[in-house]
Amino acid sequence: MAQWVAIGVLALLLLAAVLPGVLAPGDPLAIDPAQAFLSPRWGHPFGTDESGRDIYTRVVHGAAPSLVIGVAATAIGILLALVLGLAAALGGRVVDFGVSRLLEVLFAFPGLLLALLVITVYGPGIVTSTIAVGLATAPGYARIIRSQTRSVASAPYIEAAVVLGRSRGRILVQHILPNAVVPVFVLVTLGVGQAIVWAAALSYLGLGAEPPAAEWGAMLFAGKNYLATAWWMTFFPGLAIVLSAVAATVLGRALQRRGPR
Amino acid sequence: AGASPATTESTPVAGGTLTYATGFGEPTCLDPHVGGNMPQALLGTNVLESLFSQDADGAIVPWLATAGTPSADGLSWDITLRDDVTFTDGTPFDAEAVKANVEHMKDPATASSTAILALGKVADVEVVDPTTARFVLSEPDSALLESLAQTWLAMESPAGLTRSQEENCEAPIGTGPFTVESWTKQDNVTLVRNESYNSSPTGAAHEGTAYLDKIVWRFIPDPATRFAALQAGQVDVIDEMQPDNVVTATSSEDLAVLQGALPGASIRLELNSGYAPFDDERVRKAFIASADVNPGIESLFFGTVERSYSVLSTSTPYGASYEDDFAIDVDKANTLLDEAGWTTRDADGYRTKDGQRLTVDFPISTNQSIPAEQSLFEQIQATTKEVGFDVQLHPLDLSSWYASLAAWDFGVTSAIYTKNSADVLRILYDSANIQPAPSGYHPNHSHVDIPELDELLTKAGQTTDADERAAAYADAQKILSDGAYVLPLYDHLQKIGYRTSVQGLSLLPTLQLPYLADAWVQ
Amino acid sequence: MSGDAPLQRRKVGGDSESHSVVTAETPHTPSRSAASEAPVVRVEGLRVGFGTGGRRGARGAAVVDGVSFELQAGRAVAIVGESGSGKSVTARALVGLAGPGSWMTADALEVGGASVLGSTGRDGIARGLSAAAWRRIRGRQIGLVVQDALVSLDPLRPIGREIGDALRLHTSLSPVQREVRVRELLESVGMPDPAERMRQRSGELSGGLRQRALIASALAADPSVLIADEPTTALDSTVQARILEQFESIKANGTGLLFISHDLAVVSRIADEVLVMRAGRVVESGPVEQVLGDPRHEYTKTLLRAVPTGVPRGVPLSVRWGADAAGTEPTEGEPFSTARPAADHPTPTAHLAGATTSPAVTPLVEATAVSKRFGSRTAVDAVSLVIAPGTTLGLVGESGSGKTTLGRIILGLTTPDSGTVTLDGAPWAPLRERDRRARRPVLGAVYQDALSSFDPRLTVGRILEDALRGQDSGSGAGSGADAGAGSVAGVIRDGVAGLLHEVGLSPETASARPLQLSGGQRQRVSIARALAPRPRIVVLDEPVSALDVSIQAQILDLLDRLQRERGVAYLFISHDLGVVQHMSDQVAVMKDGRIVEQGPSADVFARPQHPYTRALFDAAPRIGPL
Amino acid sequence: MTHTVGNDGAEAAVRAPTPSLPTPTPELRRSSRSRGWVIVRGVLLRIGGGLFVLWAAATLTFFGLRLIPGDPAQAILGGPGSQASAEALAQVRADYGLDQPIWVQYIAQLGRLATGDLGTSYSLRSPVAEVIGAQIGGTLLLAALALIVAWAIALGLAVWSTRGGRIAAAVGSTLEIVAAAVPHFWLATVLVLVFSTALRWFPAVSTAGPEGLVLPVLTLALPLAGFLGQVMRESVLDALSAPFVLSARARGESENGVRWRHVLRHGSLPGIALSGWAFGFLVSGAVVVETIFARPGLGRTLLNAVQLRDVPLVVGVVLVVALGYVIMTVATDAASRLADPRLRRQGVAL
Ligand SMILES: Nc1ncnc2c1ncn2[C@@H]1O[C@H](COP(=O)(O)OP(=O)(O)OP(=O)(O)O)[C@@H](O)[C@H]1O
Ligand SMILES: Nc1ncnc2c1ncn2[C@@H]1O[C@H](COP(=O)(O)OP(=O)(O)OP(=O)(O)O)[C@@H](O)[C@H]1O
Ligand SMILES: [Mg+2]
Ligand SMILES: [Mg+2]
Repeated sequence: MAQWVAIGVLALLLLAAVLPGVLAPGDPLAIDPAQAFLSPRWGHPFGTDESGRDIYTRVVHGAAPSLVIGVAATAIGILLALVLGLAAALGGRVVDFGVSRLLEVLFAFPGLLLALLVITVYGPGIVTSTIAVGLATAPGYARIIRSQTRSVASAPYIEAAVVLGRSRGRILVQHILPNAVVPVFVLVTLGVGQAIVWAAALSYLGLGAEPPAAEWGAMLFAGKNYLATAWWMTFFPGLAIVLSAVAATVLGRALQRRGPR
Repeated sequence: AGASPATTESTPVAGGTLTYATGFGEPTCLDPHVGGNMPQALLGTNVLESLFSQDADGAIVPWLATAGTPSADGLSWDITLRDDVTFTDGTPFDAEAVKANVEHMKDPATASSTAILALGKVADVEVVDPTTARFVLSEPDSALLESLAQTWLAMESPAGLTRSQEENCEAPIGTGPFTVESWTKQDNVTLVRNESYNSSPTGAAHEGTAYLDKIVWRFIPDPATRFAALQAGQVDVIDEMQPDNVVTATSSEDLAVLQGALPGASIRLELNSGYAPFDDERVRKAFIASADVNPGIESLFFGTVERSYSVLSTSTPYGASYEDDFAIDVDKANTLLDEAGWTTRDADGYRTKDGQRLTVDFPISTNQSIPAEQSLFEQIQATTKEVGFDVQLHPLDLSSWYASLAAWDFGVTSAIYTKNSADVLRILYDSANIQPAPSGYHPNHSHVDIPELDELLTKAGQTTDADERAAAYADAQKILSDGAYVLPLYDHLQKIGYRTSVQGLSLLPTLQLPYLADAWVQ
Repeated sequence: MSGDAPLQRRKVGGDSESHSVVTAETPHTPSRSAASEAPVVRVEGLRVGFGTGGRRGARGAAVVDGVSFELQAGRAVAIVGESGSGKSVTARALVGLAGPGSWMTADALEVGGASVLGSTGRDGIARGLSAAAWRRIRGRQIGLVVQDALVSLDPLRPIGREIGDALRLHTSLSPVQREVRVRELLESVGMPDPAERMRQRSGELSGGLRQRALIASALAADPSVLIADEPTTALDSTVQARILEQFESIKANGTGLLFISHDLAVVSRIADEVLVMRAGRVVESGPVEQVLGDPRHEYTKTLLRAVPTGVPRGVPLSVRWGADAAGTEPTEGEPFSTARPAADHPTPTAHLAGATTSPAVTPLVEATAVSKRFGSRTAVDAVSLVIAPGTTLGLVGESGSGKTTLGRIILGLTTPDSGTVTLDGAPWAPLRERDRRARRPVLGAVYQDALSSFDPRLTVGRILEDALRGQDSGSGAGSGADAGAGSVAGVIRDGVAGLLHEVGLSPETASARPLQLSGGQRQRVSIARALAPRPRIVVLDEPVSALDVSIQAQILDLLDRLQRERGVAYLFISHDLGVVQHMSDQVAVMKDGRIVEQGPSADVFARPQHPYTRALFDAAPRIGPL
Repeated sequence: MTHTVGNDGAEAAVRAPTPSLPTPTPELRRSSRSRGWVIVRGVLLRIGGGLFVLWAAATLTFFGLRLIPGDPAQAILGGPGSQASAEALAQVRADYGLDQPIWVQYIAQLGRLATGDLGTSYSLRSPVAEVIGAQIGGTLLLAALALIVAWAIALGLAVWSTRGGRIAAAVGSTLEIVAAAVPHFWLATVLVLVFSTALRWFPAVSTAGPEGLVLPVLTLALPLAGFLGQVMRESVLDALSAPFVLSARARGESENGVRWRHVLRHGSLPGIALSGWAFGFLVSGAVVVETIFARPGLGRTLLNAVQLRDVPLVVGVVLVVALGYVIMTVATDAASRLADPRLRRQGVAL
């Protein structure tokens, strides 16, 4: 049940990201100062913001950047983690030691601090915050991949393959990688939701997308100043973030439960 | 009138604690000689006192000094001092003290930036007698007394100044109504009443010691939180109010708002005329003719500010408005751009020339521009897009913002400059200030380089003849307006919200800073 | 608890005739006032099922279907039957713990003379007692030693506390008194160093000690009935023997014992009466001598025949289920061994080499003084052995004696610290894996845990294809019976079908994943995979210990047949003496990493020389009076 | 294996023991000498590893901050807006050794750090150690309270929702997932709006009294509780279906007894293991929470210091945080071993 709702939400999200015009034909950047700060009503279901832009339209159009950030950050994180995790798990003791120490160090940097440093070095913006989030999440994934790969590499069926006379390379390609990496796709699903939240946090600190981009975190950032008078400016983008993160998590968990044990 | 004291119906009562929450940030040093920024001035105003003050019209009035008289050639000023004032550490206030303060400000080790600039023409201070200090100038300075009225040039105990800078930063010693009791970093500074206070500025509601026992000066950077704290009664006074909160507060029984326009430059956009594309006057004019800000100012500020057409704040004398130069005219803008050679448009509707897009980089200091202002910039971005400008907004932290200004890496920006005289024009638009200070900062962001303007500003700064000065400033502002270097937006307002339980709150006119010696809590 | 209950021969199983199958709904039994002594447990027409019949809340089919028996004080009733026949559910139902979502009906269910059925709902389902009432029965009147002894103690709590819990719940002893009592209890179940052990957690104890602790906790509140669910299954034979002694003394103390096992030999030693269960029903019941000595029901006979102990080499253990066996279906619906010769009167079949291997034949595998240490512990200590082509070497020994390690050395998975292994006369270990690879097809392996030896992503078909593909194209095509497809892929596909056929699996199995197969089916796939490269020797590490007797019998027969048909040699590792005796030409007995005795199977079993071997054989239970 | 994954914290859940078959080891008592050596070696490895982490963190931060555009000398002179004179800048550069090659500065910095001298903050002009000393208390209090509250909520939710049937389970898991997905900043603003502005129950900014802690602690604790709850619930479920629970029930243990004596411990194991990761999560959260609630603390100090390019302060805070992380992982590891004897016998690497 829950996962179908989640799939529904994600499908809607995807539609909004790919064809925002279908759900919201308006221009997310069109200002109309005379229509500023309208509470939700007919014609503006989510209300309008300080420049009279329609929040519903902006939330719909915000799906694309948020999703792209989420997916790209997760992809960066996972790719980096794959390299590190696989190297550590399969590269022998020295490599494992080195990579494990590196991960240890990265872990000692709280995620936000790592992201902050990256952003201060390379300047704020969507690209940097995406990379920052990707970097910040990589160590976590890397550890999971490492332990996953190690447990796969020591699984009895690997020995069975050795007994059948398979070469190292063939075992790696045929058994270890697929079994170690496939569960990573579950991680991706779970990670996207978190990455969206992280990126929003950076935007919220004013370090993410540049205005007036219709990006959820940036909308929250703008809206927080009008919290007392225009709650809808923060509520709806916030809801979109929470909903997509929840949907991704629910789906990820469902996949995880279904996946091979 | 900037200094409208809050309603004073009931009789003042002594005692009590007032909690003030500032959004300006936490000073790194409480001694305003060091560096010299708004947070220091804000807090310093209640601890330290200046030689002069100003009245609501900007006229100089006595404070620790009783009078200031220039020599005929304008190259020296005799400042006479009160003889009955002592610093809170018991050191008497006299001409020696004034000399020590000026030396402290000018000492490179102090690393002053604001005070040292204001004292740029002061060569030396001579002690004529204990109550007379003579300021010897290198060239005439008509704004000397205004400069001395600023909190950044406030008087501190010479004994205190001989302490290490660290100690002096912790708790500067002045003559003011309160003294610094303690400073918990990132949380609050606690001020307690100076029981022997006797030097209220002219225009104060009462003489003698302050009513409040204690002030807790808190730092709450987030405006929404700050206002929530005010609403919840956790704090009594807040500054840097958001426009929508001003509206909420005004309509609330428990809350009230005190406003005043900060002196100096108005909030304005400065067009970087030194580099493309704004090195072309036609492009600047097209930008100004298409940047429609009035509807935004109305809606974003909820009627709390008025559109300004002057580079100078309304609380600063000699401001001149040239409203016609800023009329919106899209056709004119298009024509101008066509003339300037920006004839083609790309797929996104932006104008191009030689394959280059008409891009205008707009670094925004998130520390200096309040959110409503940033929204207004977004609206400028949207309206100028119609004629083909691609304005790119870059919200930056203070360091990055300064860095991009220093590199001239911007088309337009908005900077605050608070100074209590029209001399601010010289600082902002004299060609000398295109050259950066050693730190890389150049106040002349518009890159205005007009010898005629430099001359006018120098003249205005030196003459003691008021009419001559007014004329010079008017001409100077006309030049700026004609050349479309600046787009004035509105006055930089000091917006103080307070609970109605607080009485007697006022703004000291010099820099429109809250003055708490007259305040009491019910 | 009265320990003086007269031993009373009573037929268990209610009204059901011993030769017939209990019908689904036992007719209402007239009260049997004849019973002179009230039984401590009386069960009549017990049916238990789980609410998983598809839709939510729907009632699923009964997994225990009309079970009836009585248990007297000081007596032991055993329930035997294959895995999944409902033994554990029956036991748990007696304490109201059949499982979440279960339902229960019964004509009578009495503990200590009082009904525990509670009120019965309109649907006929017993509501059971209130939670509080159950708690007075559990532990106090019925002690339950649940299955999976190894994980039935909380690993985070000292066993002393776990045992003390029963005292805390059912007695008013002070904590200090409880501690004293716990020590006594541990002592009484033969726990060494009870004072020290009671402070240890289950992870620090061996399986046998854990089992004892569990028994102590079940006995703590001095219940009149002790239910022991497979209490010896996970233990090796010497430990098992000690635990069984324990139960005997418990019984002698007057406690009624309900003993559950699938091991008939164990049962014959401990039980007075036996219930044979199959698919939730009691198919036969009665005194142990009668049921095991003179079984009436086909199923019981099959079970007995499946026990390998004492069955000579080459005699098939399993028979195909005859359609005549009333109310039964073929096991797992497998087309079992259609190719088999008449199975009802099996005769020993000659083996290729048999026990008469002449030393002239070059040994297939020869290990010379191999040793392997792990840290400070020597797992294999200067072991030498020889396996001749086409013969089976059985390797027995208690847990931890190094059997698996030795097997892995021979497989080339573990490098010996010293000593050498030759394969086919050529050096094999130690050697670099790269140099070994080409000769890998000579060796196959079948593991105890078949499931984890398969890549979980692959289907059976893929697994076998992969195993076939290892060799030169074409030559791996199974028995080659119906070869003829042109392409390599076709050959391999045929090869897969051939392999499946050979191990008695239907061709459809190829599309299944190992996870979807039963334990027996998995083991067959595992064997098929081992055979695919046409090995000349297969190392079998406990290949049947995870299976129940009937399936075990089928697998053993299969292995036997393949050996005859293909002439492969086996290194057969097991801790089950009966299995080893049945399978081996030669036997080696391991203890603490050394081979203490080695020789032809018949000799060793008939005249064990080494005292350890003798102890091992003595400890092994055999079916009683047979 | 069923790996509980879901976020960067889930890795710890992987390490968390599942209540499954521990293989019985026949030999249980090792010689005490080798055991002693193992412990000493473990401690040495840990200390070495910890030092390495600190060194690497300092190095990364040092060079990282040097990549940032902006002149440290300016930062020292009161920020980039200061119109400091050329002499003042030169003076400062010489004073702070900023005119030296970068690796000389690096060595010097390391040397100072090695002697425990964290240097002087550029922006606050007081010793970094002092600044951190003044700020750390608030953050630690906040983090510790948040951790405790998160634990209580997570465990309570896990135990409650595995008891009350399907609906409770669905509600429980939904709450956990939503809590874990709610960003701190949004939660904080919503909490302030509801509990401070509207209901006026709790103050919006920190106060001296305990009431000022309620909202910040909740803001930090709720998302954490969501994460912890997800893992804890899995292990509660695992424990509930474990044979030892059946065994306990068969002993006559009540439902409450089963939960208190058995399930709760198993449920809390992954929580303990995750607490090291939670530390990082809380520090990240503290940056946001301290800013919003105007609480003094390390998080806010750090944010300001990064923005002001205050290298010594940033390095100092990073080191303290890294040290906290190292201590936290050692502590949670020890706590895990204490709570779960199964871990004691397996040598778990640092
Ligand atoms: N909690 C449960 N929910 C659903 N079905 C169950 C449950 N417990 C047992 N069953 C089913 O009931 C049947 C009988 O199981 P039971 O555990 O009594 O078998 P058993 O005879 O003890 O087997 P084994 O020898 O393997 O222990 C099996 O088909 C099993 O799948
Ligand atoms: N990889 C390993 N690392 C450390 N010790 C090991 C390893 N493999 C086996 N051992 C130890 O070597 C000894 C022999 O183990 P082995 O598995 O060969 O025994 P076994 O006879 O097969 O026992 P079982 O009947 O329980 O399977 C045991 O004490 C075991 O703990
Ligand atoms: Mg069972
Ligand atoms: Mg073994």
